[in-house]
Amino acid sequence: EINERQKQAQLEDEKKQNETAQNEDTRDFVDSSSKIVERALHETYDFMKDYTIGAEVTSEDT
Amino acid sequence: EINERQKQAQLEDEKKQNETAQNEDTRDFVDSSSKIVERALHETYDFMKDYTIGAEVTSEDT
Amino acid sequence: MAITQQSDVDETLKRLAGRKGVEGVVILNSDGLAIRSTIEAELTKKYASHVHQLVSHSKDAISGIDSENELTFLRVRTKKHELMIAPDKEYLMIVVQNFHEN
Amino acid sequence: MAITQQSDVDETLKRLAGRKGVEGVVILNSDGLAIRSTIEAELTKKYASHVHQLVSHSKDAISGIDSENELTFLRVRTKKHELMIAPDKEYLMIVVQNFHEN
Repeated sequence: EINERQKQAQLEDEKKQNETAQNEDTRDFVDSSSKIVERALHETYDFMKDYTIGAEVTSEDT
Repeated sequence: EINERQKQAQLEDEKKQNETAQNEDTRDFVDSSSKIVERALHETYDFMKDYTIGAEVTSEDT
Repeated sequence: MAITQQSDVDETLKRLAGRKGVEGVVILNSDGLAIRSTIEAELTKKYASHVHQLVSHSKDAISGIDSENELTFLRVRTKKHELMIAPDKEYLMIVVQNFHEN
Repeated sequence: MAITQQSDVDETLKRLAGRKGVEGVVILNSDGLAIRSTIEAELTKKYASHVHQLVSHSKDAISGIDSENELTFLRVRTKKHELMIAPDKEYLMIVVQNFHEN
């Protein structure tokens, strides 16, 4: 009976460890991908706004 | 015989007109899409360059 | 959309979802299931299934053109908004951007 | 890659292809055939088939999420470069951008 309880406790420990590892993975992913997206959001990205009215684009730049 | 020649000439006229219309379509498309792309090229788009080294992104902007 | 005890993840997502022009953020796992979402359930499901498949097609296209190349980021511009998609082995982030408000 | 008498089209493409960071430009017709290309034939074919299919998948994904929405532009970021894809009913423009040189 005590063995059963120990086994149970061990299983829950492992489950917790797995969850923690998974949570860390999720956090790492969310951290890095949200940074990428934040950068993308910073771009003006309005290049399609008025191309239909024939707005000119300068030819030389970096 | 003359009718045949006329028919032939008419067919070639139509073919030419079709080609011209198609060429105009192509030109219109290339004009507008290249403008969109030029605008896209103007964006910095370097937002993925150093996100791995944890560069900070400011939170407030337009 | 199970919310676990990862308050930092949820805070990051909340902050991102609160940015100007951002309509919503969805995180998918590698099975294409939404494990986080700031948008309503029905629409989340649609994004999940269609974007998961689109990313898989995009990966195939890129490696089909050059087997040594790899997809890193996808921006899908539409009439109504823009989708920014950050894929990874384990997860996938979808950000719906309403550029008209930007 | 048939070159017709449209010198203005070819000039526009040449100018675009000559921009800093641009590796090449390909124009496909609605059948997915390359009608113009500034890159070599074998690679052009690969881009043509894979990008044509990818755009079709993207259109499906967008209308699957919202039947009233429509794809307007696609940016596919990869480890090696970025593809900018401008789709249209009749044609499709692919621009391969080498951002490392930018």
